[in-house]
Order: sequence, then structure tokens, then C-alpha cells
Amino acid sequence: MTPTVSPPVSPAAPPHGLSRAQLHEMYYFMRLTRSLEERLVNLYRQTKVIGGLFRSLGQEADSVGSAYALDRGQGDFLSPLIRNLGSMLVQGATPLEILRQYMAKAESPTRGRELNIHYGDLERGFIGQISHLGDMVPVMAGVALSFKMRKQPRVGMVYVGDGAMSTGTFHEGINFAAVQRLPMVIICENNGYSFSTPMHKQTAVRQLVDKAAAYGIPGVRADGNDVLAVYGATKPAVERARQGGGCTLIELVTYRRKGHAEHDNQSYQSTGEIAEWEAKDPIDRCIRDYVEAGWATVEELAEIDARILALLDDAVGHCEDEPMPAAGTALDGVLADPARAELEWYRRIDG
Amino acid sequence: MTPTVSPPVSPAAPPHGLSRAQLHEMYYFMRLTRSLEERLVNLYRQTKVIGGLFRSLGQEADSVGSAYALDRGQGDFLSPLIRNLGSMLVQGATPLEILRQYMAKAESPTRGRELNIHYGDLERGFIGQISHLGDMVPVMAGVALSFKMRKQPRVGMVYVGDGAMSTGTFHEGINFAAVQRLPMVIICENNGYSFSTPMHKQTAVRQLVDKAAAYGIPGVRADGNDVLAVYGATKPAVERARQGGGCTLIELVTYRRKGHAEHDNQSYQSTGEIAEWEAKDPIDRCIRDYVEAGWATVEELAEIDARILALLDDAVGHCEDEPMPAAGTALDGVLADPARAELEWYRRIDG
Amino acid sequence: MAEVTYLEALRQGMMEEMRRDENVFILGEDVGAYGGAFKVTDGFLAEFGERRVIDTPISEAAIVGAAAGAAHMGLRPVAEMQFIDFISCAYDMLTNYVATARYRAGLPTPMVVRGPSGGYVRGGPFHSQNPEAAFLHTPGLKIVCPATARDAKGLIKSAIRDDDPVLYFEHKFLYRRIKEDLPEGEEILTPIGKARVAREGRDLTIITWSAMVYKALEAAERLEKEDGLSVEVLDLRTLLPMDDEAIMASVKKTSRVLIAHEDTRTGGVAGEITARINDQAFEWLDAPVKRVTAHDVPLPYAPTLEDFVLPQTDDLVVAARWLAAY
Amino acid sequence: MAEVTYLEALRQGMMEEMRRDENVFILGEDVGAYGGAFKVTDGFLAEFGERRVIDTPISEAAIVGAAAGAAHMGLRPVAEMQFIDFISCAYDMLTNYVATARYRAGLPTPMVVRGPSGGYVRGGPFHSQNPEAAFLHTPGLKIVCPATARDAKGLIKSAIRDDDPVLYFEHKFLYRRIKEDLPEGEEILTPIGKARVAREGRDLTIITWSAMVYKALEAAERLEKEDGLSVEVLDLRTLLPMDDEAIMASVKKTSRVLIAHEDTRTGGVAGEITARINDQAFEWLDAPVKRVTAHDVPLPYAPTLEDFVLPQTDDLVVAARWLAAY
Ligand SMILES: Cc1ncc(C[n+]2csc(CCOP(=O)(O)OP(=O)(O)O)c2C)c(N)n1
Ligand SMILES: Cc1ncc(C[n+]2csc(CCOP(=O)(O)OP(=O)(O)O)c2C)c(N)n1
Ligand SMILES: [Mg+2]
Ligand SMILES: [Mg+2]
Repeated sequence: MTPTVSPPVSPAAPPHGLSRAQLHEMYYFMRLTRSLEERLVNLYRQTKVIGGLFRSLGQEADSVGSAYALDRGQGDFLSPLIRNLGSMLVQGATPLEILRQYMAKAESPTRGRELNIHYGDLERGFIGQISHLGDMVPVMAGVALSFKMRKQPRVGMVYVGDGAMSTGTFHEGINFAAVQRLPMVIICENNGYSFSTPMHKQTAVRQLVDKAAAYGIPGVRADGNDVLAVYGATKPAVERARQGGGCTLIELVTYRRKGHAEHDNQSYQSTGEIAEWEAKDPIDRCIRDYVEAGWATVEELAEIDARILALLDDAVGHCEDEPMPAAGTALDGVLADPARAELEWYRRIDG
Repeated sequence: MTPTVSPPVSPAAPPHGLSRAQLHEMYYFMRLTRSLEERLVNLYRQTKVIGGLFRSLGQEADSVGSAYALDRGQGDFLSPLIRNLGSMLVQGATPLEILRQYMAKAESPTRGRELNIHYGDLERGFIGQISHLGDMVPVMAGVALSFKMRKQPRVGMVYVGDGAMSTGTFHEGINFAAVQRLPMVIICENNGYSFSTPMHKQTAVRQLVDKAAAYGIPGVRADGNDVLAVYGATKPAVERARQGGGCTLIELVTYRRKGHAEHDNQSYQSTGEIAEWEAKDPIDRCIRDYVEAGWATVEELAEIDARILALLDDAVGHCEDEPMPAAGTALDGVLADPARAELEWYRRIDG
Repeated sequence: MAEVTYLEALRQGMMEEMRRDENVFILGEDVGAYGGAFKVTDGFLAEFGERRVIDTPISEAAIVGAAAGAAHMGLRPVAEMQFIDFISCAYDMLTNYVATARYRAGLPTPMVVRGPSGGYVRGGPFHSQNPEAAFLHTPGLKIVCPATARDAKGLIKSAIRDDDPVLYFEHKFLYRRIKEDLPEGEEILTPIGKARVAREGRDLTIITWSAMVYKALEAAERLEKEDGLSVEVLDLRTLLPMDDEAIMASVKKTSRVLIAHEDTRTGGVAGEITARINDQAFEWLDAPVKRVTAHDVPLPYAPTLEDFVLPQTDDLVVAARWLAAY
Repeated sequence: MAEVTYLEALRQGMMEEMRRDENVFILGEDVGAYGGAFKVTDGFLAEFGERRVIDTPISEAAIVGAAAGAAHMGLRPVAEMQFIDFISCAYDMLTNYVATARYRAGLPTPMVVRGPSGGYVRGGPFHSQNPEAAFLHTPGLKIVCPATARDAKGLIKSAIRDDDPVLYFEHKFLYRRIKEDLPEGEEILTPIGKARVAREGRDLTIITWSAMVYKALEAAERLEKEDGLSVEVLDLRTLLPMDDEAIMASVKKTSRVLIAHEDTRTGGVAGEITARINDQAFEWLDAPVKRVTAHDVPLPYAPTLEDFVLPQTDDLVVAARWLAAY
């Protein structure tokens, strides 16, 4: 982290009404996302991660900048997808929870039932995704419907990828939300690929934001690698939703620099393309922009980085030796009533 | 039928390269659609129709004009919905078949297995719908895919209503077709209602044609009550598809003057609205336009009407006393192999 | 006391719950101004307004998904499928999202998905289905299938109050054909998970549910008159969770079991019941457990065909005689 | 002779059929350049080109629907579900459109839908499913579930040649764990609808399929060694249409039956098999037909939980001992 820019003598006010502290916080969440994923890579290589590992390298700004536009004090909600670790951290998810999830620990938020970042918390306002892409759009429409029905000034945000937008459930959900003028913001992350499938094989549109027209809602497009641009595009949509103005579709243009999952060798992505986007790295850019504008010093940001590393050391240390869930807990809570599934007869035979 | 207009002294050539005979044929199919449905109403009142009856009164022009733009000689295909009796007749369906379907006769195209106009014929190039709205869009995409894969200069046309466009399968199917640049035309009939649901509760778009933008394909909008405008909008899309130019979405603006089905009392439609559209009746308009332009005389059109009535008398007479299918035929042909389903044991007990 | 139809009982049950609990609301296609394709929600819009009676686009997955999201937030949605056949469009949402929400994430998902099911109405292959079997193997769901007006009311009320997602499959053949005196002031709450002995008997048990209960009762009457057989009819009412206790009690009493359902045989619910009986009451069986079901074909439209494919009272009589003579 | 994995056998089978018949083509998510999430179609794009190896959008309903449309026109599509769990998104299309096309309309619909199924891989609730039971009650479909490399190849080839729609559920746990010598020149065509005796036995039959076959064989071996029991293992291979003849032959031989499947119990395939045995071979039974299945919960992710929920070899041994002692 050695930016070659020097700070201005008298810094301009940060944009979008953000405070200096808020800018630092956004940097914090981006860096936390990246560092946490780097820890997970280590743990993955040590085979301590049970399933696959999914990275958001190069996409931290889109997750953080969009989620940051929500108002947690008002009870806003979001539903992330696999590359939205950053959004979850903004919403209050902790590194320890994430580590426990990946390592299937008993104390993980899903008690070892679901993998990686598939979890949520109604208190903090996020709902865990299921794997079936698109399904969270109707679900979040239902959450937003409850806000509208109860006349609560709350907003729901739901993430979709360039690939997820091809699903029928995406279409049904966003259309439902649009017709009902629900307080909802749909963040579409255009990272160029859906697994190995490039965007032109996923859709014939040139820009994903063009899809907003089909639902009669406004569409906004922003540079997904510029955290302030992301925030600047999202915040007005969130506030319009809160004031009864209905849904907005926001396309954030970014790039998936790692493979779909850690085991994917990215043979289908050209090295030139990857390098080009590396040069546009959202964290490097953030540092440059902040320092150049005088919103942070290199030292301040380095201090944040150090704080994060300590936090992560602590979290990894805390959970590495934790046990996995006890087998019998697998039967709890399929239903509220009965609260436990039956133990199969062959497990009730002694000896 | 007493048009108050008089023919011009020297008639202009018909539009869109159509011949006089073709104009007459389009009139024939519109009138046939209407008269056949009127017969069905009689039969329905006599309880000779087994299930429900679905009308397309006031929508004949959109079905006929769009289907007429296909080239049957080239092997073009279509898949109709419940209001596209007219399209099926253009494609070669016969009144006798339709009557047999509605009356569940043994000789009906589906041998009494499916109801009303749910049937098709690969030879003549139409595929029968299933009830689940939207599902025919992917299926017709597959048909069009076969044309593309085999480099055949053939086109597939699929119909959807303003309601059907809200389904996930519509979205997945049209997107698939658009990405693959399949030779397909999607006709969207905007008749104002989906059962009792007005369009503004179905979608937040103002015009259904706006949905084309979400798939990166051209959209065209035409007056669905003007058979020549419908043809004029559809024909170029069909030919563009044939030449490898991909899909087009065509919105035909019309109105459902009858209820969703014959038993629906239309309490949710205002009488003013219905009257307004009655004044725009597509058949009356066609007569007026033809006669005014000198493309047909009142006598010629009356002769067509008479021919249709005779044809229908004949068809009704032919099938009314036909038997329903023999019970045992119900077990045939679920699979190619085995060709017959098993007779359940309780039917094999003697006595 | 007022004589009410099965449909009216269902309607009243929903109405009562909506009056009782602000959190209950209705969504579905044409449920508002039109009052539903079968008029089950007739009058609801007038009484509860657009906020609680929501006409939706044709989007079964969104209807179910939105219901789930709202349920997480403490509401109690009742989603209508215009015909239950269209629930297949929400199959993914129900089996993967709704059914697992509590297990995966501790998310409360109190919601009801209901709609007209069943045949004998010349509805053809897509307006006659019985989707019980499609959801029976999904842990996390409950399934109820009322046969009587009392249970139509009692089960919808219990379903709405239940803290788990409940699929409520009403039978459209019964809508206006079944009438019953239901006391006006009485709070009817049929417990979910409890079967009902619709007729006591000693010689043979017919296990069934929904519209087939009436054919079983007719058959039982004929068998009593013509053959002197005492036939018990067990109306399961709930399929998930299944009332093993009631099933085994009857099996142990009669030792001869016929399972009758309207849906096709292979992979149908009767298989599961047979396995449970095998498992829990094998020694009491004096004869094989036999099934009377539809033939294994999509349901055809023509009356001649539909009547042949679906099980009829005669079939039950023939099958019961065979079983009694075994 | 060359030793090939289960996955490679499947790959070769598809390859051979694509070389043999111009009408066969492949479509699915990431099947082209990437060669499929598990590399089942690795090399196909290079050999057959974009015309016959189609990367699709994430649209399972469209994949299946388009396959059906193409099949009507005489092509023979093989559609991949990236994980078979996502077949639920095409449930409506498969059960309502594809399965009924021939019956309703005489439309030939020769197509295969295949994908990686099954657990024991720490895949969690949405990458471990076994969807057999979801489709067993749909007349018009065929379902195959190969356990061996030979059958992986032989059944995909037969499925592609079949004139009916076939669901081909391969087991991802077996992909690279199972190896077999398969003669290079031999045309392997496993008949659809025929079970296979995986091990002969006299005292007890384990009926099963797919990955569970290996646990059954392990259990049989242990039971032979430790208890002197002679256990027959029947690998069904095809679930629809079911090979009643093979099932009853084994039941009549051993009179004791354990049905083992990986999917949850309630509403699972074992119920149907139990009912068929009841129906056709009740008199030969010396003990109740018993099931060994997963517990009735969504499949959890943690190894401790997954191992507890899924049936294991030990469970089969315990259950078989109980049954033998009955
Ligand atoms: C309905 C469904 N089909 C297939 C998959 C398998 N799958 C998981 S992620 C993925 C690609 C997603 O691409 P995109 O939406 O662009 O998100 P990204 O991974 O780029 O963030 C696919 C195909 C799935 N999860 N759900
Ligand atoms: C998936 C699905 N859900 C519900 C229905 C019930 N249904 C039949 S027709 C109809 C309205 C269709 O409206 P639209 O598409 O506008 O066609 P129109 O009747 O106006 O021609 C509905 C809701 C259905 N057939 N399919
Ligand atoms: Mg992407
Ligand atoms: Mg309409």
C-alpha cells in the first residue's frame, strides 16, 4: 500500500453528505472483506474449510458501497448472494461467524447446517440466501411487502448477479415488487461472468440496467469498483424507496478476478482481462481517492488494516479448535411442532 | 353487415404486398373464428361442450393477422394460447377438430384427452398449449433452436397474454431465444386483462412492448384490432427471423370483450369500456376498410359469410352425434415403451 | 345452526381468522375484485381492503416466495393458487426455500398455500391434479386435505394459526356438493395431524382422505347391505405429519387395509402408508395392504376416460370384497 | 480394456452417442468452454462445436422446455442440470409439459435430463439432493440411477436412444471413486427397466440403487463374515418403470427385505417398493419390509450432521441383523 499521490492542502468535503468517519468505515469494511477472504484461503489450503470457498476479490466496493446506503437504525434489510460477504459485514455479520460457517462449527449461526455465508439474522436485518439463484428476490419482495403493509419506513435490498437475472424467480419477484411499488432496491452485480459463462451468453442486452425498463422501474448504472460511486447511486434509490417511490434496479459494473470458486482455474478468462481489472482494484482506488482528496492519510488507513489483522487473528484463534455440532442436533427444528424429527428405527436398535 | 361507405372508383393496391385474395382470406379466417365461437356458445348453452368455453370476441384480428404472416409453405410453426383460435385456423386447424375437442369426441385430435383448443399437429406446424402459462415460450424456443441448428429457413411464433408475461417461464424462454438469436416471433396480446386482473396490477410498464428492452431484442407495437396493421407489424419480424436476425416482441393492443370464460360475468369490466371497444370491432373495421378501399365488395364478403355458415352447419352436423372415446383407450401411449399403462388390479377382478 | 357448504365453511374460516388477527392477509391471482376463480374470497376485498387482499401477477413462485418473506417478518399470509395444478410452478420455492427456512436459519415461516385440487370435474390434465404426493417427501411442510365442511373450516383456521408452512388442498368437487350444519358461534379448530374415523367398522379399513372419503362411505354402506361387511373408513385429514397412531389402531382392529386415493398409483401417498403399516403393524395384517388409485396416466378430459381412470365407488366395492375374502 | 471412472464412462457414453447420431446435442450451464462443473462434458465443445454443445443462461425451465421443443422436431437433446438440486426449478416443465406431451398430443419427446445428485460430499442442503421421489409419481417419465461405471455408460446410451423422456441421476460421490475395466470396442447398452443382482444371497434382500449399492455390498460382506448371513443385493438401476419381476424374484427367494435409499424416508421411493411387494409377494414375506433411509430433515452440511442423517453401512448391518432375527 504505497500510494504515489499526496494529499491536497485543504481537503474538499466528502461527497454524498458522508462524513470522514463514514468514509473510513467503508474502507474498513472493504479491507475486512478482503483480509477475511485471504484468511479463508489459508484455511482452505489447510483443508479446514469443509466445502468450497467463494471469493469477491475486486468486488468489495460494490457490496460495501451498496449495503452502506441502507439505514440500519431504521431496520433496513438485505439479502446477499455468494459474493456479498462485504454487504453482510456492513450489516453486522462478524468475521467469527463467517469462519465458523465455513468450518461447520457447532457455534456457527446455522449450527453447521448451512455452508459458507448462507446465513442471516432477523435482528440485524439480513436473510441468508439459498443456492437456487433468483429465489431471494420474491422472498425479499415479501419482506418489503411487510414494510409497506405496516407502513414502516424500512427498505429491503436484494442482490443478483448477471447470471441470476436469467432465472424465472428473479423475473417474478422483481415484477411483483414493481407492481406493488415495494420499498426495494435490486442490486445487480455485473462481474462479467456467471461461473464460466460470459455475459453475452447469458443475455442479449448490452447493459443489465436495460432490464429495468421491463418492470417499469428506474434503472441506474454505476462503476462498481468505486465505492463512493456505488454509494452515490444506491443512496437515492434507498431513500426514494423509503418514501414510497418504489423499486430501483442498480447495475454495478465490476469484475470477478478470482474463479467462480477457489478450485476453478479460470481458463476461460483471459489474463489480459484480469490484469486490466487488477489495475482498477477497488481498494487501491479507494486509498488513492481518499488520500488524494485528503479524506484520509496513509497512516490512518494502515492503522485500520492493522486493526483488522488483529481482529482476524483473534477470530481464527477463537474458533479453529471449536467442535463441530453434535450429531443428534441434526434432528432439531425442522418444524416448530413437532420440534424434533423422529430418530429412525435402525438407530434405536441397541448393539 | 351494412357498411355505410361506398367503394372508391379505382382502388389502391392492398398494403404489405398482399393480394386481394389474401385480404379476403384474412377476412375469412376472422369471420370463421367468430362464427365458430358463436356456434360453440350455442352448444355450450345446450351443455354439449364438456368444459369451459373461451372466447376471442374482438381479438380475431390479432390472431389472424399475426399467424397470416407466417409462411406455411416453408414450414413455419406457431404455438397458440386460449384466445388464438384464429391463429390455429390460419395454420390449418379445422372447425370440425375444434368442435370435437370441445365436445370430447373420440375422433378429436387428442382423442378426448385434452380440452378446447389445446391440441397441435407437427405436420401443419402448430403445437398445443398446456394450461401452465408461459411454458410454451421455452418449448417454442426449442422448436426454433431446431430450425437454427439444422439451418432451415423456418420461423416459430409463440403467443403470450399480458398476464402470461409475468411468469418465470416466459422470462426464461424469451431470454434463451434472444441470446441464441433464434428465429422466433413473440406475439404479446394486450387485451387489458388477465382474468379479472387489469394490466396495471400485472405489470408496472405502460406498454408491454417495453419488455423487449430487457432481452435486447426489437419491440413493435400495433393496433391489434386492425388486421392489416397486425400483419404489417408481424411480417417484417417473421422475415427478419428467417434471415437470422433473431427474435422480435410484438405487442398487439386489443381488448377482451367477453369474460375470461363464458361463465365469467365481467363485473370488473365497465360497460363503457366494453362499448368503446365494440365500436372498434376488428371485423366491422375490416369490412369498412376493405369496402372503402375497394379491396372487396359487400357482396363478396357476404358470400364468404354464407360459405362459413354452411361449413359450420356441416361440421356441427357431422360431429354432434359422434361417440366419446372408449374408456380403455385411456391407457394408451403414456410412453412409447411400454405403449400401454397397466390396468389396475381392481379392474381385473371378475364380477 | 346454519347449513353451509364446504366452500362457504372454508371462506368463513379464513374470514374469522382475518378478523381475529391483523397479521393474516391473502394474496393470489384474482382474489380481490373477483373474489377468486371459485369465489372462495368473495367479499374479502370489501371487508379488508387492498392492503390485506392482494391481487398478484401470474407468478406462483413470487406469490409463495413473497408469502415466505412476509411470514418471516411476523405476518401470516394465505396464498391462493388459482388451481392447485399451478403449485408446480412454485415447487422449487416451496421445497427448497419455504420448507427449509426454519431448519437452516431458524426463520419462522407461518404461511398457508391453498387452492382447488382434484378431479371428477371434467377439468382435464391441468385442472384436476392432486399434489399431495409431490410434497409428501419434503421435511418442513405440513399437508392437510379436508373432506368435510367442518374440517374445511377447522383446518384452514388451524393452518393459519400454525407456526409452520401448511399446504391446504381443498377439493373442488366438494365445494358446493357438501353441506353441513355448523354452529355459528363455535370456534372450530381441527387439530393438524389427527385423523378422523368417518365410519366405525370391524372387518376391513379403508384409509383415505378428501373427496374419496365419500366414495369410501358409499362403498362401506353397500358392503354392509350387500355383503354384511363392517367397513371402517379412516379420513386422514392431515397427510403430513401422518397420524400413525390412528392408522395402526384401525389396522390392529380390522387386519385388512385398503388405501384409496384419487392420484395415480406409482409414487403416490398410498405407498408411504403401506410402508408405515408394514413397519408398525405387520403382525396384525391378515392380508396384503392393497391400493385403489387412479390409473398411471395423466388425467384425461372426456367423461368416459376420466371416469375410467379415476377410482370409483364400484372399484372400492370390488377391491374390498377381494380383500375381505382373502 | 481400459480402467475408467464412473464419470469417464458417462462421458464416453455421451461422446459415443453424439458421434453416432447427428441429432444428439447437449445443453446446459457451463457445459461448453468449461466442460461442465464436474467436467462431464470436457472436450465436447472442441469436438462438436457450439452448434451441438450449448452454454445456456441460468434457466433450468428454459433448458428443459427448449429440449422438449427440439425433441419434438426430431432432435435428441441431453440437458445438464449443473447440480441436480436445480431440477426443482424445472419441475413444472417436466411434470406438466414433458411428461404429458406424448399422452396429450402424441408428441415424441426423446430427451435426457441429467446431473450430479447425491450426498456424502459435504454439499449441504442444496448440493446433495436425490430427486427420484419427486418424479416417481409422474406417468410419462423414466428414471435411471446408475451405480457402476458400466451402467453409467450403458444407461446414458440407452437413455439417449430411448423414445421417451429419461431422467438420468448420476451420483457425484461415485464420479471419481468408482473405476472399472470397460472394453474399448464394446457397445454397452444397459436396458432401461431392468434391475441387476449385484450380489446373490439367500437369507435377506437389500433393494437399493446408486451410491447406496456400495454400502449394501459392504454390509453384505460384513454380515457374511460376522453373522454367516447370505445377503442378496438388488441394484434397481431403473426406478421408473420399476422392475417388479426382479424385485419379486428376490423377495420370493429370501422372504426378508430391506429397502435402502439415501433420500429421506417419508414419501421416498421405498414406500412405493414396499407397496409393490405387499401387492405382489405378500405371502412370501417372513418379516415386515423395512426401510433404511435418511432421517426426515433437510441434509445438513457439517460432517458430523451429514454422517448422522444419511444412512451408513453400519445402519444397514444393524437393520439387516434385526430383520434376519425377526
Ligand atoms: C437456479 C440455479 N441454477 C444453477 C446454479 C449453479 N450456480 C451457482 S453460482 C452460478 C453462477 C452465478 O453467476 P452470477 O449470477 O453472475 O453470480 P456471480 O457468481 O458472478 O457472482 C451458477 C450457475 C444455481 N445456484 N441456481
Ligand atoms: C401458471 C398459471 N397460473 C395461473 C393460471 C390460471 N389462468 C388461466 S388464464 C389466466 C389469465 C391469463 O391472462 P392473459 O395472459 O392476459 O391472457 P388472456 O386470458 O387475457 O388472453 C389465468 C390466471 C394459468 N393458466 N397458469
Ligand atoms: Mg456474475
Ligand atoms: Mg390478457
